[in-house]
Amino acid sequence: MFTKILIANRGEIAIRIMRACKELGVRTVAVYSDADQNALHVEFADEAVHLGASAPKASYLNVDKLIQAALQTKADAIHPGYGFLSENAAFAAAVESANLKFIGPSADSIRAMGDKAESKILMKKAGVPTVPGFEGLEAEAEFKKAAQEIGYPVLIKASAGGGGKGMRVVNQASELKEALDSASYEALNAFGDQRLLIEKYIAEAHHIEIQVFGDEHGNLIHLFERECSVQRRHQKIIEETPSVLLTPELRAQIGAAAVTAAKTVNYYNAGTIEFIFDAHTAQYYFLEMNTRLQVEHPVTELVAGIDLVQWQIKIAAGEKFPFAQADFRQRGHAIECRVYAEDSANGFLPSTGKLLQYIEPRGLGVRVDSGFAKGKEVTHFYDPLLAKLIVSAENRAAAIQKMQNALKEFIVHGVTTNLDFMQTVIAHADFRDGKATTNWVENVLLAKESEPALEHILAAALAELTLVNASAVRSESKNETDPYSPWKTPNGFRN
Amino acid sequence: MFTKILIANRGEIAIRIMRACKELGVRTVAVYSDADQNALHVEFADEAVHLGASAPKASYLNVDKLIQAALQTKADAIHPGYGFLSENAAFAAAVESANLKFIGPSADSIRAMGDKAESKILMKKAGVPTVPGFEGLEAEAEFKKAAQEIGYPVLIKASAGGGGKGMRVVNQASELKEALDSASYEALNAFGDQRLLIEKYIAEAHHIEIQVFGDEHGNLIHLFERECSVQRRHQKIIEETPSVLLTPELRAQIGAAAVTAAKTVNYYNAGTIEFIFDAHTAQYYFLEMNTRLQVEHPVTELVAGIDLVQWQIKIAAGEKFPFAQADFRQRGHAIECRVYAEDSANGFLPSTGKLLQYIEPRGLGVRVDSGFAKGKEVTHFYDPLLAKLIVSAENRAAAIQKMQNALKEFIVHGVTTNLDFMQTVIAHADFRDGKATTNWVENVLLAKESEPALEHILAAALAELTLVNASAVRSESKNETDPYSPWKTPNGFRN
Amino acid sequence: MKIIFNAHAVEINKSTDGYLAEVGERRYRIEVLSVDKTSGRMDLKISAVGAPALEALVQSAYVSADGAKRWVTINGQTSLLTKTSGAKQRSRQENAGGLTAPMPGQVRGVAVSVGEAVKKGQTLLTLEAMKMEIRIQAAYDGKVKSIHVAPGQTVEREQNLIELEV
Amino acid sequence: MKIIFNAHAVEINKSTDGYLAEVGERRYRIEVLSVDKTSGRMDLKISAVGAPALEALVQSAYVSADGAKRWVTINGQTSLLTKTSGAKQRSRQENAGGLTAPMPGQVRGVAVSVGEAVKKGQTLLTLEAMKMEIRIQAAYDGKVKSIHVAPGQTVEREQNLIELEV
Repeated sequence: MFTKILIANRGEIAIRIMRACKELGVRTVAVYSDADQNALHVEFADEAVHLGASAPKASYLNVDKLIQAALQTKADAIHPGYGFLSENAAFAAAVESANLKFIGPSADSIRAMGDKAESKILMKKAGVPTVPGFEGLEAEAEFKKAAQEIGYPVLIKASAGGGGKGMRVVNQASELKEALDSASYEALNAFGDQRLLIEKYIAEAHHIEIQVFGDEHGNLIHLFERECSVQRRHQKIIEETPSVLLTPELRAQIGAAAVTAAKTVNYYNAGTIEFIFDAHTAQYYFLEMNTRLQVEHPVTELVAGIDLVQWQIKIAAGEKFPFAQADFRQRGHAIECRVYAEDSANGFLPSTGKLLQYIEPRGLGVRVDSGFAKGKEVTHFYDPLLAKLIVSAENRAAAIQKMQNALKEFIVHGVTTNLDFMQTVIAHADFRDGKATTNWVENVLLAKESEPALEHILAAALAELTLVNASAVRSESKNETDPYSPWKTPNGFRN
Repeated sequence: MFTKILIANRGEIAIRIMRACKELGVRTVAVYSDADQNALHVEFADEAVHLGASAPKASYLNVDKLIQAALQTKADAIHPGYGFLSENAAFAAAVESANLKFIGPSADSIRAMGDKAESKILMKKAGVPTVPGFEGLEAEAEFKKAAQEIGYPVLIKASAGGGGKGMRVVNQASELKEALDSASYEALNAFGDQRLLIEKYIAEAHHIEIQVFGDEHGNLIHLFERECSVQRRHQKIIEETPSVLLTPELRAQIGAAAVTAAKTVNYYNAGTIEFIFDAHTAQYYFLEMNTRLQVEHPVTELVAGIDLVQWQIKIAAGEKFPFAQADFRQRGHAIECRVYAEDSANGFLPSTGKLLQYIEPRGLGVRVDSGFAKGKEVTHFYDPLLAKLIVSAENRAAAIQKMQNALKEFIVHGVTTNLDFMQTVIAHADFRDGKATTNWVENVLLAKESEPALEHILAAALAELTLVNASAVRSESKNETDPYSPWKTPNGFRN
Repeated sequence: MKIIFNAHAVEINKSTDGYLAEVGERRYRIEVLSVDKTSGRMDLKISAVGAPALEALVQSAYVSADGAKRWVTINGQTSLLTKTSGAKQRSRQENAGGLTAPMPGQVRGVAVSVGEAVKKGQTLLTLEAMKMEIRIQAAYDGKVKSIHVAPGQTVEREQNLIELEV
Repeated sequence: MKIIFNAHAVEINKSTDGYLAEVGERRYRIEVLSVDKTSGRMDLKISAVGAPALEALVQSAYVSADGAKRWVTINGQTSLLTKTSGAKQRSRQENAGGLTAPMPGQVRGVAVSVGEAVKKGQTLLTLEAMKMEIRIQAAYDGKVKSIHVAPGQTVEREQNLIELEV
């Protein structure tokens, strides 16, 4: 086992990984940027190294500084978390070159799955279902012919892409040229690579993904599915497992396809095969592989009964994964809501500020993976994810009810969050019926700015008298020791 | 389903039950004594009724006031929790007489299992193994003859007893008379009933209990064992499941014995059959039945995958329990530590005070069922239980490691707790090896008062400069808005 | 005591058995069960004066203050109110055309200069926050009157970025 | 600045790169990485002066104050320290004989009266707290000199209950 691991990430996932380290008796090194000097993940680590300025390029994306920090603190491994450099093959290779262990798959696996077009070709060869379409086309005429063969509507996608950039839905031939031009321009700008691929557009698509896990000794199994169809701005906000769309037979089939996909690139450690699922035809198509731990890994942990992060570390340290496919079965139902600092009624735009209040829900089956606490600052430099609220219960109905209560119990003041919005989503008949497709939020559920309720106005008014301007109370208590606060001086001082 | 439930209890269990109610869409009524006016369970409820003075007799044990409170708030059921009136057959009967539903077994079941001697006779008849011994003896000579037959050492126990009162270990015939005299005197004082029973004394005893659960339609199954051998003052402090002492065959046997025991008294709702387990002979003996939810029910919930309190409520509302024995299997390992406000180094005597700091551990597999929060007062009127820290993991070793970390993360200032002591227990080789018997803590592990470590003294000294007496900072910040606290006036004001 | 939040004026005063509040023509009785300054939590019973007495449930309100801002959460619903002097608030509509920042963030680039003629829909500058890029576009044909920000600069939500004139 | 906790005197002063503390004949350098008054948390690096430089790990200390009492938790170990003037503390041993309360609680009953002769081991009064009953017994043969509490009264830990004289 490692003696010390550097976590090349921030926020909730850095803390999640550090907990796993502590439980394995491994010491932890945090890294931080200027903006994160007082961040929770820095407090949580055994030691912390400052990387640089707040912009990711100067800190969390700076390969040299990260490796330097690991060497300097005598760490023997680096866990990349998700995002940032987690799917960067060059980073994985650089880590290994520095005689450090990269906690994740091999650089070759990352590279093989990193390109949408190339990975799709690989999967076709391996017999994994892919969306009907073509890769490697260049001329407009080629695309036109392909589109006709596939049948409209078609989807144009950046080969190197992600996050919806360079992606266009084309409904008829007359729209094709403009779509190709603008998509390749956007792809070039975003990824430095203008290659495009074309495929059938699946309108009522569900996003279903399979967690795979393997060791470096050739063992690899899947840990069932996650349904992640509830998205906004092409980003997941709610994930769950099991999916109501899968029968046991379909689950076994798609699971086997995921294992095949992963084995094709000699995959080890934690990974996820994403599929597009067409609920009308019950067809599934390989979309891409995420060659890292996913944000939504907790729902799998709760339903499959495994600590994925601990196993990531153990596998990286050379241990065998001792389980066979038959050792796992799904128990109960788990749902994750991503608590974002964003204004759902204002186009889901980010919200920043200091957390004036932060109270997490608790109780049986309620898990909060959080990167923040009261008094911490949410800045505009990074992802708006404050925390992940994950619930598990005996079945889906009970999990929905538990999530509804937990969302209500979660109190965040100082930034606008999507906590209210997610209550609406969770309570919606479409969600309950498993009908939410990947464009459902933006098509059906756009939140509107609402007038504050009467009791909110009354409570605020009352607070002026009881909390803010209670001058009699204030002068009375002025020289008393405050019984609730450990220290008499105002808070917020930092040495 | 009920529309409103009154919870006739306080602290963590009241909140645990209220969460279950909220998840079932049932409204909740808290009750409270003078001392509990600001208690967390009062804040957590939809409404709250004041019962009376702080002494339990005037409040939480006052049958009339409780039923009056339920009628007045139009509740349709009462959940008794554990302790207080939960195993009081007269209370259960009075609740039903008032046309309210008692969420628990029938008054008859409670009565039948309430007397140690009578329940033992019942169990013998039903073929459930009991400790070799005799009930219903009166004359000293009868006891003497019985003791010879059983073989010394023997145990004298109050028939109506509990909590170690009226209990004596007798090693030889010459000690018998004095033991009988003092035990019957103590039993008379404590329970108003001087009857005694005599049985074989099992020196190296483990406490293993089986959770049973049934509905009012005749379905009843068990949900596996809990090992609760780590005790002090005859009170459990650590419970876990599975027990390392049971083989699958033994588990099935003892589970079946528990189901037989419960069915003998037509049991429904949640109940627990306690057994004495002799690790040398692998023999198990019926000890008593707890006709209520147990403090340690969470470990069963985590390993069996069931919400016992929700099912208690659903069963009481008339629902069928839809599961068969084969539907459940144990997954992983769970451990509970009872966090008590007590001084382990001072004979485990209670500690009281206001909670100056209270930070709970978090993370995957960490559950805290708590009755307290920062600023709340721990009074001498009730049980010293602050919270239950429950962890679950893939196996026992991982659960122990997780508990060790969670205990370290749990910070309580203002009262002395057993958090430090439990770290010693959990780390002890005897505990790791499953060798802790019911008298292990008092025989092996008595905590000693230790000198504060150097870094504690240095940190306290430093705090005088940075936190307490940082006068420069204080005056500087005097007129600033405190960025961490929502209001400018001192805390602690109550309207 | 008169307090105005957003456009809502509340007259609130202590009464014998709690507080009496007036909003518009309606009056409400508020019973305060507890106030906890540590958490900013108040347990309240609110009932309309004159209305038949309902079974008043306790509502737990969490309130946080930050300058004139008030964050209020009741039963899982959170509102952000702004305490005002009562003068008519500048409506967000008046700033349509995207000339103020729709989110806090950093100015990535400024694509125009003062005096430059711009077309409706033309990108004037780009903002970035939390991995999101937003283009601030001209709402009408016109000329850049002034530019208030520079690339790299951090801006607050609704901060003025650029002024156009027709 | 000299501070005394229990029987431990600490001389602590700000130095150029943190703080310098003296306990007995040993000296320690303390680097303060952060102080958070909300939680009473300090992140520290402590190293012995003169000792070879170790790989100093950050220790997180939570400190709470209540009058002269200081609660300190570091790495899951909690100490209760009492800030004193430095005068020799009254040892708990001096009160052996059970004449002070071993725990906070309520006086259940007083079994003796002033002037009464008592035997060693005789129960003088009973205390109750959190479902526990404790009997306060005479540590030696003697006479009740004074009784400071009455049944029903709440007492603090180490509060005087009864005085005996030989």
